[in-house]
Amino acid sequence: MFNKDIIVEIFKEIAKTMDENKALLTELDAAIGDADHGINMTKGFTAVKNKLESIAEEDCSAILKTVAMTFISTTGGASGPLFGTAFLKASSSVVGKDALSNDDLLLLFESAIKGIQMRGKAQKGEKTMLDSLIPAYDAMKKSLDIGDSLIDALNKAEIAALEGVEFTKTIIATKGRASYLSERSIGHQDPGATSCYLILKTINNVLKNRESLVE
Amino acid sequence: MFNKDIIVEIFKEIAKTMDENKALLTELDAAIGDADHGINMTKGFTAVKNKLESIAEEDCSAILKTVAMTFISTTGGASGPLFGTAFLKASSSVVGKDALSNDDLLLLFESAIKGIQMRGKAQKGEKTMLDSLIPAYDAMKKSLDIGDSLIDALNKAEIAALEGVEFTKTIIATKGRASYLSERSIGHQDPGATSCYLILKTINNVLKNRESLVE
Amino acid sequence: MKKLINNPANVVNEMLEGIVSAHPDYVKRVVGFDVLQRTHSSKKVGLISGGGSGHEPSHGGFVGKGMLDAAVAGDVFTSPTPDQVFEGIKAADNGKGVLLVIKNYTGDILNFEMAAELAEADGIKVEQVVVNDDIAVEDSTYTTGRRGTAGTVFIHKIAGAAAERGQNITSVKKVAEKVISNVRTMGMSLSSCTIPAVGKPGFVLAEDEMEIGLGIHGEPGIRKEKIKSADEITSELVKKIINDLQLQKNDEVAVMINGLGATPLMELYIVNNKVNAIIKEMGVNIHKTIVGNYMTALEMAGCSITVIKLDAELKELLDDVADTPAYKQF
Amino acid sequence: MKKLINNPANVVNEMLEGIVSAHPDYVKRVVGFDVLQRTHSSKKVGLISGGGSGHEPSHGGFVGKGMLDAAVAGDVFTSPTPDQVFEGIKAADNGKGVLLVIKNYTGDILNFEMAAELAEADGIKVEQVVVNDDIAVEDSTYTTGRRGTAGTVFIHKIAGAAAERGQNITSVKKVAEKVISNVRTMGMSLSSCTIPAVGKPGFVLAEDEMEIGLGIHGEPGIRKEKIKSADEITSELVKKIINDLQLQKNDEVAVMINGLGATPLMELYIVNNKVNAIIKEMGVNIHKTIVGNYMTALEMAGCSITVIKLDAELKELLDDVADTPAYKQF
Ligand SMILES: Nc1ncnc2c1ncn2[C@@H]1O[C@H](COP(=O)(O)OP(=O)(O)O)[C@@H](O)[C@H]1O
Ligand SMILES: Nc1ncnc2c1ncn2[C@@H]1O[C@H](COP(=O)(O)OP(=O)(O)O)[C@@H](O)[C@H]1O
Ligand SMILES: [Mg+2]
Ligand SMILES: [Mg+2]
Ligand SMILES: [Mg+2]
Ligand SMILES: [Mg+2]
Repeated sequence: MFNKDIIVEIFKEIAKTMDENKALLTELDAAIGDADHGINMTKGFTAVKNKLESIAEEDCSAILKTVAMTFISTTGGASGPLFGTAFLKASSSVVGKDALSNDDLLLLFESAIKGIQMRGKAQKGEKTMLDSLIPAYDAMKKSLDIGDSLIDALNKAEIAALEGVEFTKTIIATKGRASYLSERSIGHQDPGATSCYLILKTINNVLKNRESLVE
Repeated sequence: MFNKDIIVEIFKEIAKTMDENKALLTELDAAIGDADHGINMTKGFTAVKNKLESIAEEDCSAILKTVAMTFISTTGGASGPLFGTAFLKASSSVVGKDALSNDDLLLLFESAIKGIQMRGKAQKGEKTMLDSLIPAYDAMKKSLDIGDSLIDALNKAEIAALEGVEFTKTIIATKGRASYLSERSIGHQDPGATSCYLILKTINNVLKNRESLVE
Repeated sequence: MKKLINNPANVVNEMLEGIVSAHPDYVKRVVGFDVLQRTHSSKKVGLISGGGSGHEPSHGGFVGKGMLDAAVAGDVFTSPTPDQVFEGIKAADNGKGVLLVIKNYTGDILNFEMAAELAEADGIKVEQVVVNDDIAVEDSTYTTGRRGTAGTVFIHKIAGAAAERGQNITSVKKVAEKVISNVRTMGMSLSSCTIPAVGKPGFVLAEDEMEIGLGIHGEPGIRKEKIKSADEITSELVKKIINDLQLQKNDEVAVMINGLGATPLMELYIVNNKVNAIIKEMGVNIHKTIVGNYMTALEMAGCSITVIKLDAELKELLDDVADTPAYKQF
Repeated sequence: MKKLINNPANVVNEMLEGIVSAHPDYVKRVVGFDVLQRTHSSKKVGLISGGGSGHEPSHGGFVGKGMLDAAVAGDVFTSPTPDQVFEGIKAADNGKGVLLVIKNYTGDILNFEMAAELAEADGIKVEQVVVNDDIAVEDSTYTTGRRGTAGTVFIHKIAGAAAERGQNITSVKKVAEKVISNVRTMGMSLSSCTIPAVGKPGFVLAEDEMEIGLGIHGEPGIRKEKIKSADEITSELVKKIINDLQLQKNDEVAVMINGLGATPLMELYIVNNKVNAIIKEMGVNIHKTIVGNYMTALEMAGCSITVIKLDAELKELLDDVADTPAYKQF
């Protein structure tokens, strides 16, 4: 059901989403960082998109690995290595597969988060991308555990991610550039958490679209 | 009639006038120069004023010499040496005198102008202080020649100086900082010509005041 | 946004070309990469630094004798990618190992770390130090910690001298770490700056406001307040540094008054006048003072003050000859 | 007006104190005057320069080995008074005569001239040269003529080297005159600047405007126009210089890309990238390029480009060692 075509399509759509949200992400970063998060994400995912044609024939793992390497070698900043490592670990978790089961997807998501944590040494609650990703993963897992469909599970993940983004407004940053602001970081939402929410939302939209085509 | 007391009073009043017109002169200089003419004139004449107490007992020439040296050593810029030299030459023209006749005053004025021309190598029509001074001198001389009172002569000089200031708006600067602007200097009135007009006007006011006190 | 640029997307490339054509005796470009490398390399431990662009003359300006062997330039305010840094490491390597001077930013650390992994896999001996001289932010093991700012220039100078003297990588690293533990910086700004690709300033200050404790990326500081006199501002910054360094009478220091990009040298010297007075009054000896634009944030107006506590070793190395485009010492 | 200052009336004094305390090995202050003098003088022709303040590092930053012996600082943008310059001349005199390097402004000329008269009356041999490198203004015998701007730094460097070599005052003056007749500058700005005592900018530019051909005193230029790309602006400035200098294939030049105070080094290097391309394409050899803030106008944003045509003598002198706070050459 979740095959490599979808992965390719998802990354194309993510590139579009980032481009549309470039100004928003940059503005969020201007408030508590260095005003480049929108630029970084657009740069990385545009490079990924441009690479996709040449790799669409590979398996899921190979596709994700290329995505990772492309992202790492074009983005820079904190998000380059963090998202890059996430994709790299995701890639390693699905070696040799042309399609992914729900369990595969959960493992992939978990591996991605672990990759980010290995690189960035951050926990939930430090006002980073993890604050939308971890709740999203938890919600997805719980939803699949109780037998929900993938679409429903991803819907719940998206909602949890958005709540996570909202939550970042209430806390002090202790990791990343925003940590230099101490108390002044309160009241602002984290750009990286926001882009992770946008990614989840995009994945969801792609799936919903496919679903409706099938029906 | 024109004794050294008046000279001392005149310089006190000039200091006041410059202070009141500091912003105006600076603004005029900002348009075609380097925005410091008001500062320069205030600096110079304030120093002169502060020096006056200690020299009020000297003769006219000595007073003017101290004025000159004080002005030269505090003002800087183009106006420092130009006004300074004017006062120096004026001083040399009235050596040993405690009071000045109308002829003395004419000679003093002429010497001052010649001093400026010697230093600055400028002619009338180059958009400098000479454009208010020379017409003023000419008007004063002509007026005294036809038998006008000093007050009347100075009144005519003041009017001529103001016309000279107006005239500077119509011409291109070929001397001083404004000359770097070429055509762009047209339409702006010359700061130095303006301060010379203000000086004449102040002299006039001092005399008129005395007159009215006498009457 | 008013800038003397062509296309925001090309600023780093054109700048690097401009540096190389201005200083061909000092630096050359690693073909195809945003890396400047010493024109004349020598058999010594390599020193490499880098980070986002926009901090010029950092870091390319410090490539040369007695300082860096290579500098890697990321996009404006964005740390360079691992492959760029890897290329820099290769350029700096003369077989004696390479020391990476990293400023403490998540992005810099992660990208340089990944590059170090690539280099090690390639058989290059790599060591790293992380500069965290900015005391605006409280330090804590649970946070990202303090930023690396202008103090980095002292690492380049002093560790660079150690490498130039032929010390091995272990002792060059030790020297660098000694500098790091003895250098502190604190900054302030009067205006923000604009990343070319963004087109508008990172923050806005009113005509009577300043930011205290800001970094070098157009990010806000720790506090916004009403502007004060140079002496008052300087006193606050210096006193914080003195406390943090626990400076004592008879200590010996070097000082850097660093302009953030748009600050007239006149103002930096006015600041130095006060810094000098405060430090000398304590009975602390100022061995050397450096005043100018060394670690900038594009066209930001403001300055940072850096103080390094010197011992005999650091002092001697600081005094060693250096010859780079942006820092020369006889 | 946002400035890191205390009292507008004290900026020059505090700056001079800040310079002296930063660079005691290079400069000391003539007590009671706004004059900086070489800390270690030597028996050679003295070179003195100066003018209004606000152009830092000009001129005090160039006092030192191989350049100036003394520099006189007037108020901001106001040439110093004759008694100050006279004191500078005395400080620069080592019995071999003193060469005055004067920029072509009425104020500078008149005040330096009067000082020269005082010095001559005092038995000091004094010679003068007048720098007029700025080609923005058309030259004419009936006008004040062209201004002296960034090209002045080349006079300091090259005539300074001649003096340091022990040449007598006649030949040092001849060298200075040769430099003057071979150096040309043209500038532009993106913003104005504010004299501390005035408190508001000399002119105002809209967000999309620039001034072409302006000087270094916050004065307007010869033309206000819509801002263009760095390459377009650079081409216009350089081509004007090339024409005026009548540069030919196989000529040899040195180039200075000078920041006016608030221009990021990144932009200066982007400008240099284009300058370099244009000049090299002509088959002209660039012997040396200097990029940085050398002759500024407080916090003005913009730059000037200076080109000097070199012959064997000028080239050799340009390459001589110089060691001053603001300009060092090995
Ligand atoms: N240690 C970390 N772990 C996880 N995410 C982090 C960490 N540090 C920063 N981030 C994320 O990175 C985002 C900033 O990314 P970006 O602006 O692209 O990089 P930079 O901070 O280098 O400019 C933050 O909003 C935050 O979500
Ligand atoms: N050569 C000259 N002869 C006479 N007056 C001159 C000459 N050059 C300049 N001036 C006068 O000096 C005025 C400018 O004075 P000021 O602003 O104090 O000096 P600066 O130009 O040095 O800043 C001009 O407005 C002009 O009237
Ligand atoms: Mg960022
Ligand atoms: Mg003026
Ligand atoms: Mg960044
Ligand atoms: Mg002036």
